[in-house]
Amino acid sequence: MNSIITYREAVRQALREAMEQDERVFLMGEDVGHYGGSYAVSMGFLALFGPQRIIDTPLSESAFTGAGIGAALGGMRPIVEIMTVNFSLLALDQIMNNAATLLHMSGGQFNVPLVIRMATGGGKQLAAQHSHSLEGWYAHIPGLKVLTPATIQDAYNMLGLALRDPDPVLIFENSMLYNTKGVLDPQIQPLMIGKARVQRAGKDLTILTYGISLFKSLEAASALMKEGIDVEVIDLRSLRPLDDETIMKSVAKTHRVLIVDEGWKSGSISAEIMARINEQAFYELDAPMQRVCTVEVPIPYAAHLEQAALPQAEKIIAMAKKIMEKQ
Amino acid sequence: MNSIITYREAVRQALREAMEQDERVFLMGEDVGHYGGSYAVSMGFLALFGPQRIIDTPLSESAFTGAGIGAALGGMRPIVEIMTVNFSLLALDQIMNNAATLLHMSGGQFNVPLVIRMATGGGKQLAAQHSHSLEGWYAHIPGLKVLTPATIQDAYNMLGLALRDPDPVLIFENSMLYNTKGVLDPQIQPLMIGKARVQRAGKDLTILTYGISLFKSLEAASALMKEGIDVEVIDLRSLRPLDDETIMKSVAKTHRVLIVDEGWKSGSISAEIMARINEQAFYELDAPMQRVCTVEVPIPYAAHLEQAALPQAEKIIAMAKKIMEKQ
Amino acid sequence: MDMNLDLANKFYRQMLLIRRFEEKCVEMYSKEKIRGFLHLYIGEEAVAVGVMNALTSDDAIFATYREHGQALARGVPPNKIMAEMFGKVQGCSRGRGGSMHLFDAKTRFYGGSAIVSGGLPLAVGMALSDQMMKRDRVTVCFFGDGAVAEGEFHESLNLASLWKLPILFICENNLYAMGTALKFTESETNISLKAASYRIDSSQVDGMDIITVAQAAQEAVAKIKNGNGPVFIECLTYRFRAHSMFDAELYRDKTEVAVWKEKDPLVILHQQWTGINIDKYENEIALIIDEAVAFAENGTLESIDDLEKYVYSAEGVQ
Amino acid sequence: MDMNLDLANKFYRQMLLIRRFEEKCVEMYSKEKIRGFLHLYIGEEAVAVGVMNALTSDDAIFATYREHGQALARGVPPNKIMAEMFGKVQGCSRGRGGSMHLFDAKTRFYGGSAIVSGGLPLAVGMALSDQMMKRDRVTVCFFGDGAVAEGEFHESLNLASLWKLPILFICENNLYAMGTALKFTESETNISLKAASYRIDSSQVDGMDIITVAQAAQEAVAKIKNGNGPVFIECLTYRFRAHSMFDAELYRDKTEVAVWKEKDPLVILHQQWTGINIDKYENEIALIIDEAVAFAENGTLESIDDLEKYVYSAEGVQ
Ligand SMILES: Cc1ncc(C[n+]2csc(CCOP(=O)(O)OP(=O)(O)O)c2C)c(N)n1
Ligand SMILES: Cc1ncc(C[n+]2csc(CCOP(=O)(O)OP(=O)(O)O)c2C)c(N)n1
Ligand SMILES: [Mg+2]
Ligand SMILES: [Mg+2]
Repeated sequence: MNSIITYREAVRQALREAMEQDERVFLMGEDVGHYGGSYAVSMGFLALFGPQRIIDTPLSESAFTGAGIGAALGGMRPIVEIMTVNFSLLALDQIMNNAATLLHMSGGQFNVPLVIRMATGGGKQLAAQHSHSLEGWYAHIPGLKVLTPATIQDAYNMLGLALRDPDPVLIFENSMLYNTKGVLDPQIQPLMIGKARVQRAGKDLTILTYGISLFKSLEAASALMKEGIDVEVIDLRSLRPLDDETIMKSVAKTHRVLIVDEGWKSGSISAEIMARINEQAFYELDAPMQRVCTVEVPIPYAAHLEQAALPQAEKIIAMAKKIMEKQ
Repeated sequence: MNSIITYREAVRQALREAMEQDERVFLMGEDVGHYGGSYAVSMGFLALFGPQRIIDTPLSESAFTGAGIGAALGGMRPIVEIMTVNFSLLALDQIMNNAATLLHMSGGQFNVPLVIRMATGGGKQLAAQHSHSLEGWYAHIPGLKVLTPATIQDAYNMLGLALRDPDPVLIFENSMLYNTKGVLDPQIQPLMIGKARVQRAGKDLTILTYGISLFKSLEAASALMKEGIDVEVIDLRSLRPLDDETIMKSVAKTHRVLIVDEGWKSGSISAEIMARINEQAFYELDAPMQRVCTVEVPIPYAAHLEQAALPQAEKIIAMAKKIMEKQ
Repeated sequence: MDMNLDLANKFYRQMLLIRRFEEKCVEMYSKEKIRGFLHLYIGEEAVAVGVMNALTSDDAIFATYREHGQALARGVPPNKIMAEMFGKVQGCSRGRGGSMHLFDAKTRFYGGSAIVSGGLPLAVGMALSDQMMKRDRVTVCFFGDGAVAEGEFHESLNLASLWKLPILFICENNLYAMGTALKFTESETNISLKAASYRIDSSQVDGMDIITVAQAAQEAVAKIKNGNGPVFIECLTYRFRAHSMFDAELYRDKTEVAVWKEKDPLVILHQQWTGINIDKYENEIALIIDEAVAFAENGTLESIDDLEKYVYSAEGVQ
Repeated sequence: MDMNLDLANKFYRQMLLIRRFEEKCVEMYSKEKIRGFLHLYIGEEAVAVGVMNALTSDDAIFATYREHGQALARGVPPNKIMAEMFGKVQGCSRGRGGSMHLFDAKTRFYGGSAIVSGGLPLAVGMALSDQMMKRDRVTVCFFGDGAVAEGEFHESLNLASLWKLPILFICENNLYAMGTALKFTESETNISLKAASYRIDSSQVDGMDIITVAQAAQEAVAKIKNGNGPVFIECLTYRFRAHSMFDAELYRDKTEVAVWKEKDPLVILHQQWTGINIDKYENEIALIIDEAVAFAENGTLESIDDLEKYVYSAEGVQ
């Protein structure tokens, strides 16, 4: 039955159902229990599932992430919540050197069915140490899958997809999305990991994006339509693997590409997408590809500076027009 | 006076001179003292400079890297040696959240004149946890500078450049290079941070590379010359900042681009360079740009698998020919 | 430490300044003048004020995201702090830091750090530089009970003790890390014992009683200046307010809060030193705070053109 | 534990297997059959063999890059270990792991980890899964004295103690982390005291005496199986060889090495149990090792086409 709910509620519901359906699933992280989750995603779950399955951890990102890997090796289906991506740097050794390597290093003996959820993104005036968007950066690491749910449907579906995956999956939830609303159809067949979705069809220009930037891009697309520019907007959904097929198909249709992404520009996932289009669809391009990313600064506190640093619909519109001017 | 020395000796000499010339300089890291440095770079320095300036640290990558930042704030010029890049993941929080942000976050009050040296790269059959090439990945982070000395001259010069820089500089020394030999002219005016160097002039194709891949690229270029393909090889030297000017100039000359880099392909610095060329020199391109990177696997131990994973002259040659075939 | 009415007055005034300043911050937060995270120090004032009393202007301070108290007690001008939270260029971090990242070179206030435990290694490094340069200085590092579980706590304490660094660790044990009680996060809840296991001179003190804190801090600084290495003080304290402005406080009892409020450091000090002229300070401080708000209001915004300034040092700086 | 000649024979044989196996490895390294890092366990055999004796096949093991001893004592087939070091597909990690990454699902041998302290959190998680699944199992985690300085050591011990997990921590204190002596890296060099500060049942034992180690391990496993939470044993031991094949050993005295060599665990056991039939085992083991080398030599190389296999699980695996 369809319902209109928030992104938070969608993640909550997926979590609750996963825990109800599979005893092996548990949630572990800072403040997921008594506090109810720093973004209130697991509010009330401690009472529902008990402290064995909703585990408040000490501030020990490395050890509890590693413990999630160990528990996955032990047959559980742990969901590790790293409060925000900013703190995941403390757990990077476990993520890159253990979670991502164990299967290969052991010659296929030990897979790691671990799900790590983290909030990501800027926009709340939390300044330089609390506003990173590193999902694209994480997508560099072989052995991991990186999901970025933008829609309510994906916020719900991706957790289940990740839990059914035999390998480590990172889910990045943009913290600005938790209060957004949309339709959830719990019966819908989830779109697989690694598949992008054409969120808006168009013929003049392809915008490739994910997460919060999807909505900025859709807003820009509406505005551009009024000026006669018909934009196709693609929600990448998964940054690793990337859906080359859907990307190239759209490029072959529109011949013009704009990528919108909240990571810092240099070394962003946008660069990787440009590289692939160049490699796979160079002759389809009618103009240089462009990108709108975050300005390369530690995100400042002041609202006007922070907003200036982040991608915005206006920047997307301006860039789209620039692309259309080229012959 | 020119001399022919090893890469190791070049770094040693630069270190020794820096410590002799500036009291504020000290070296800190695991096994830099009694052991003499895991790659023997500081062999004998403990006796020379004493335990106050050649500090054997416990295995505490995060704390001693952070202590380097603190000491830099306190007016010292610390050189932190992280034994290899693989262990730097444990210090990433300090590097990204402190070293890279303090200046901006404090509104310009506190700069961090810290140098971090680390060995990088694969090729020694050290397997998945000891063979990372993450220099390109680090180049994503604003606030840092990322240097990758390939030549003997740069191995010597870059340490001094980094020490004179007011901001945090990461120097990546490919461990396969320590025993290589070349000419050092200590009098030469060092090429600035952020400047690439045309290592071999050519007209048909530009190879952009750095570190160990420079030599594989030069080898490929020689072989290609015999087949009538005249390759320009550029040593990027600095991955952040990148020298767009030198890159675009070469592209405008050759119109064909190959990037060779030891990072994993997706999200590599190669992708960023492709993105920039696409943005800044799209109309100069006569063919799709290509890249030879490391295959996206945790590096395996077995020699034949490891070598198959890493960039090699043969792969570079094959890719160069493929590029030349396009009209 | 010779306790006397002058000192009691000074302590009271500083604590009151923090209290009233933060109450104003809450008001400004409701008015959306201040945004982002806002972590209040109310209830814990005795710790910052007591510790700062032991320092000279040469000493250095590293604090957490809950650092208004430390900044004010250290003498960072209230105007600049308020302007910072308003995001103005006149702020102590030019509006780039906000509540969690107050910085002030003049008073050697090194922030304002929002990664729990992330400041400890920096403080260790600063103390190392003092030792190397043979400077007669102390570095003070504040952190919460939550930081104790982080690996960096352990690594930093070990380094400090091993190298006998001139550093004072102040653990503000307010019993909770966000909504998680200490008993859920530490197998040994006596944090001073944990510190002692690194062979660090360590003690646990009543962090609600400023005289006790000040005394302990003064003795600690004296020991440190004697070259005996680090000292660790665990201050037992309590935050009267929510963790931040987004906290429903479901994890603790109202009665627990009420019991601790009876130990209000301002009240306790006044009970001991009834001669403190509260009214005078209330008036003075009201003026200071009004001025801070006005200063912040009148402040200007950094030009967006300068967004990328300070990512790297200006050329020529060394 | 009832010590008797049978057990002494078993211990001796296992220790001798490790000793001779590793001596062969050195030979194979010189012949360039084995490459990469090679960290020898020679001198420390009593620890692995003594501890493994206390385990059942249900228990799990996490070790370091210096793990040939653990793997052999656990029963990972010598053939597969040698083949692994030769980089052959018949190796216990299909040649992908090498000396530092021996894995074997059958004996629940979870590696082989080359990041110092990186295995501790994994072991904690495994023990957590056992506790959750109410499985009567123990997880054993081996690590060196060097790991103690890492933040992950601290975080992991705290979690294990806090959650009362069924885990046995075995610290192989061989006094050095590469070339850095423990006294240069720890403010408290008694590691068992550090562990005790987490309220973990902790002791320090003579790691050169296998009977002592085996006794301690057996008692520890019994306690753990009683649900009393983790146990920590610090084994005082010594590596007779260099850290790895690239080590000039400038950091320690020849005399120190000589003194420790007098405590050779094989010699000590033989002194206590003179009835051990050394010659028989030498012969048996020589055959085993010859076979292992032959097996490794005859092994085949993974096809390069399969390089990317095992980066992700095959489709359909759950
Ligand atoms: C490494 C890290 N993990 C998580 C957080 C989120 N967080 C912010 S404050 C906090 C609680 C810290 O508690 P404590 O150290 O006791 O300080 P208090 O807030 O009580 O003063 C948490 C979990 C963080 N900022 N940094
Ligand atoms: C995190 C990390 N830092 C550094 C290294 C390099 N390294 C490998 S072994 C070693 C020494 C470890 O000593 P210890 O834990 O005592 O074990 P031992 O080798 O003595 O058995 C070091 C520094 C590493 N592998 N991992
Ligand atoms: Mg607290
Ligand atoms: Mg050791």
